[in-house]
Amino acid sequence: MDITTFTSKRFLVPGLIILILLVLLATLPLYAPAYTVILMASILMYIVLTVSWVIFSGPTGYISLASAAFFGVGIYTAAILGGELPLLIVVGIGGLASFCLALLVGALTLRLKGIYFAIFTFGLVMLLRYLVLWWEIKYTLTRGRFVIVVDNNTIYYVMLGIFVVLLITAYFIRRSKFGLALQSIGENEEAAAHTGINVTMVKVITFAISAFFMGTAGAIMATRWTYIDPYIAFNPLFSFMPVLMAIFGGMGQLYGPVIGAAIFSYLEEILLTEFPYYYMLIFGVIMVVAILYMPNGLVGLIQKWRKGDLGEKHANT
Amino acid sequence: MMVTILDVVIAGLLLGGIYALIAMGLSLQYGVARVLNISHGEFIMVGAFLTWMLYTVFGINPLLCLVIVGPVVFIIGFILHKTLFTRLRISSTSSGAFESRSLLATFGLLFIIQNIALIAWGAEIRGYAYLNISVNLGGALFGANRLVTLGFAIAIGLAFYIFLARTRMGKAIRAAAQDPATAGLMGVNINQVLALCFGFGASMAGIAGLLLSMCYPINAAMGLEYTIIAIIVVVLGGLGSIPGSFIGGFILGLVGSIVTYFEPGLALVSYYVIFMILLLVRPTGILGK
Amino acid sequence: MTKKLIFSLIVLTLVALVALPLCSACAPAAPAKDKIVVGMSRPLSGPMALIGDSAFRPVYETFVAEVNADGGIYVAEYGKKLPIELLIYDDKGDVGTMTRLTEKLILEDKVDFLWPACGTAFIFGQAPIANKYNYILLTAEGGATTIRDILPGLPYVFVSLSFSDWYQLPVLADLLAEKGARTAYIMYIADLHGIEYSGVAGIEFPKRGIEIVGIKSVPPDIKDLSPILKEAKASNADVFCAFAYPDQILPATGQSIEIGYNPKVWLGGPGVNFGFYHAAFGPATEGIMGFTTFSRKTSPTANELADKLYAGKPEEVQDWWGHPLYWAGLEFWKAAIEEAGTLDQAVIRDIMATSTFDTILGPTWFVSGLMAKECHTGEIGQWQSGVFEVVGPKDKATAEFIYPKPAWPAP
Amino acid sequence: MPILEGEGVTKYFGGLAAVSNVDFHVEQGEIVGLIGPNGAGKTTLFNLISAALVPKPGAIRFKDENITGLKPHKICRMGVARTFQEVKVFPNIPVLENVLLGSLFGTSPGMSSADAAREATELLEFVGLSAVRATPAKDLTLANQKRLEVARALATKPELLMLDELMAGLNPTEVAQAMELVTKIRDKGITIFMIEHVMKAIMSVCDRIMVLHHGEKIAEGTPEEIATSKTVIEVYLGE
Repeated sequence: MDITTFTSKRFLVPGLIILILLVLLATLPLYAPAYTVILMASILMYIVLTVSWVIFSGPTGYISLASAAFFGVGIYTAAILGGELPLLIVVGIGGLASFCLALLVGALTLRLKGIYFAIFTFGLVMLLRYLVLWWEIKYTLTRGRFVIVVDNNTIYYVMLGIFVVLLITAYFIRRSKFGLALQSIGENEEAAAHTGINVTMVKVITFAISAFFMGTAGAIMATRWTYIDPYIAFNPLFSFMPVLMAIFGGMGQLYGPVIGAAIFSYLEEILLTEFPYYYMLIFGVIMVVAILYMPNGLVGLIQKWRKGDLGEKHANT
Repeated sequence: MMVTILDVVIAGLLLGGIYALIAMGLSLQYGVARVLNISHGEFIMVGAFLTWMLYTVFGINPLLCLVIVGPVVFIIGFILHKTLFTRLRISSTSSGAFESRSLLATFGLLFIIQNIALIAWGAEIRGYAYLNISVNLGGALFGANRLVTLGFAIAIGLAFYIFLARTRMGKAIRAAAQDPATAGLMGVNINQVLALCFGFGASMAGIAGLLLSMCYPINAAMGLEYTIIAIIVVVLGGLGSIPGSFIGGFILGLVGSIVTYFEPGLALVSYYVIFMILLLVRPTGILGK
Repeated sequence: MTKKLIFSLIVLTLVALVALPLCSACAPAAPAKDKIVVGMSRPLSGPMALIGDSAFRPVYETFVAEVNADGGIYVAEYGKKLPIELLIYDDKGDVGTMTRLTEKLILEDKVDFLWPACGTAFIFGQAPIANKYNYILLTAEGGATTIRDILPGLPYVFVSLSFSDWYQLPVLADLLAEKGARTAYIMYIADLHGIEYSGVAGIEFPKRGIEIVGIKSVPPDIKDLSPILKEAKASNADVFCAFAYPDQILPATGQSIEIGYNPKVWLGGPGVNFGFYHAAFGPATEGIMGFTTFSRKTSPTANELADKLYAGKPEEVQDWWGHPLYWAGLEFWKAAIEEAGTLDQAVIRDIMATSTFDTILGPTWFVSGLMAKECHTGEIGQWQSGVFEVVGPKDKATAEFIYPKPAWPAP
Repeated sequence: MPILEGEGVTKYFGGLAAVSNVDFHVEQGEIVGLIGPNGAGKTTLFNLISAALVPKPGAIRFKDENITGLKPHKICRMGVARTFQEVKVFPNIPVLENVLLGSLFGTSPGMSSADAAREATELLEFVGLSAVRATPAKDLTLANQKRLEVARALATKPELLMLDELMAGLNPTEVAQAMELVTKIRDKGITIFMIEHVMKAIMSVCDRIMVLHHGEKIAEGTPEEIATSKTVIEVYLGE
């Protein structure tokens, strides 16, 4: 096989498939029932959270549990500014606010290693939750806010837009020297620093980029929830879910977290509606079994199956 | 004024004792078995519900329940480690991989145990009155149940500390905590030791639940809240250190009690502020290496 | 080649994701009506489960069983009785999930009616959605002054629960003033419920000459309340109010006993009104006050309902404040459907907004979306010899208000 | 003119001085060896120079510029590269990309990726790793991982290369190859500062040798001088 056909095949076929998928997704509100659009927006939200999480935590190995904090900052931005500014600007500000918070937190905490970093970032979520609660009670004399209601299709398209921009960003980070630097930091931070990589800057910037997308997702999702308060906005669930989904999908490839989040959130929807009384039980059992038998997530499973497939072919020739 | 200070300090110490109790089991499980057990609070919940059931249905004195709750929860933990975590440990390529996989597995356990409890005991909030009589400590009044809790926390901590320091099994556990591979080479049955440790951790959680149920209402979903407190205390005090759990617990309890006295709205904020500052200043906890 | 495989797998997954709900939506249209499907998104798991469960099993399940045992609700349009079928989803106590599942019930399952989610914040989230699709929403566990302000914009939303100035605290203030209480200390949870109750008390108490000598908010999740109780004790106020939820009311009670804090009035809510409160503290509950709707002595129908809901069940399931109101709301809803003779939401809504029906409470009607306060058969309750008696308002009382509260029993 | 200079460099760990008041200098184009018994503070000194640690007190100058307290990546970009006593390659990254990282982020971070790739390929050839360019670094033998580290360090285009026990754990053939590599690097005009335990190697390639003992510099001189120095012999025999 010569190189040109190889490259053209390599890029053309997946490119075409991605294009078809995008067109399918972009036209979803035209052919799908209204609820499918709502469900897809929610699934996309989980995908966005998971892929954003993987941008930073995947290559560096720093397990961040701050997702809910960035998501929540986006939610509060929408609640405060929702009525005052155009939707897209609100979404952008939500992202920027999270971005700034991540710069600050990142600069402070990225020297923490392993479990300490994870717990610190989780502490951030809880700190914000109680701080905002205290602030609201003490100074605004209320708790919680109504958020402007936005048409479901608009929410879907904004979420889809965030998803596409995020995937492109994630793809280019992965392919760029920046991505290589990130990976080297995850493999050996000291050596990376001595190879001329400004590890602090690379980490903090990536952390902030990842937070940006979480913030935008929060800002748009808040408009679907119509009413929010600190407990709703800073819900630790949104810190844990991206981690679970990413590991379920496998982080070796970009598509891992995407299908991980998609399948995970769809599974959750089915369990919540079909087996409401046993949702947690079944979900828990699936999680334990998946961890036991799929150590590298869905990606690992696919690669294993692929290897087996290839091995067979070699044996035949 | 003196009584107020005494009040606040004793309240903080009593609260700290409960926190230490909650944290010890987790500290052991993470410090030795390297399982950051997110379902830790679920074991506390199980212990609390068992006690509630034994007391309200069979009329067994909650403190006597210790001899039932402790072993029962120990067995659950031991079996879980033997079946689930040992398998995970063996099939993981690195200790880092094991840590993240076992963390996820405990997440699954949280879901499973909580749902079973919901089915078995219902979602209602439960409570019973036991030993809530007041005791006068130098002018400050406190519930006897809280003092009993603190006493038990210290007794259990001491007993376990001595067990670790003095017995053969304790030494094996400490060796396993330091370096499982070498300990394995030295003839320690590492799987057995880790499973025992996990079981002890679970059992401590169960006993913590027993004591908590005497002071606070319980419900099937209460676990995660206690897990979070336990994690904070463990990180404050240093992973895997029993005295650390007490120091962490007392710090948190005192800070909570003092801040609650001035501005209750900031009590929880203060927990996280003190925790995050400490983590930045001493990333390995107060007694950590 | 391998890449292609992976991508086709992704495609399959995504297509499946898109197509699966599509298929379920394409299911053949339901045949002629033979049942009324009611959809609910409830916190069956998670931290909210305890609140959701306390109303769900006793009230909704009993109501559905009773109606169906009778053949169902008679709808003239179909010329027959239609049984109720419940379609329940678990929102795991997450507002985001609840809003999504509510739209699923409406859009995909096309349920005939929506019954409410659980909790004030959840009702706030759900009400605009239900109203958007013109679905009647008769809320139950939750509702507060905040929702009253937005009700004019939500014609499909009805609120059955009584609350602070509707009409509990004015009644409470009257009772206290009459007995000569002069001072009050208020502890409230840092959420809408607490803010609202402490705010209303701040208006109603001084109006009747009761001075508020101390007020503290506590965040949820704080269970060691002894510092606040000690401060309350030091303030020597006649009245102690704890406007919080059961998970704080229970420890607040226990800790009051521990530190020997025995004010002339100890009032807490919601929490005191539940059977599990009495189950937990037994004789120590004597004289403790809370919010209520009725007791067995209110009327024969009240007694009948109590039998229906609680006979043969553990004491824990009782809720003397909420249950009668939720039940009355359901009866009202059923009566409105039968009156309308159709399942058309708009028609039923108009009937609900303008008609009076007999319920467990007696004649019941709604005033601009709120159940009229005249329908309430009680506002303030007090535990007396193991019964949560109605002590206010006086014309609806089932027992004399005991003031001051007796001492805590000796251990 | 010395390319690297240290003045009164000191580092305490707790109450213990790991490096104590050490003055040193490395001249342009030299190969300087650093020897001493285990725990003498050699690696600590390297860490102080490459900024993994900050000396207190003391000053270190590179090309007459004070570099004390700078971040490691800054020092690397100024032209000081190093390898590690315990190999620190990026285990799951292919060999070529390991080197590429050095080219991309070293002294000339603006380099286009095509140029960087070409340079990395050349360096792999230079150290003799062309055949395994696509293998993840963790699958290489120890000797090859060490060469990879050298290639990665060279990719940052340093003027000073610090080698921390390059030959430890290698067999005699590999040691000979490594010695040859060191000379080849010097021939490119790169100054070398190396810690080494393999005496044969250090004696034959170094122009000058420094001896550390208990964190203090106890001797300095040509290989011949060191080999005959009484103090040095005492230290080594006394061990």
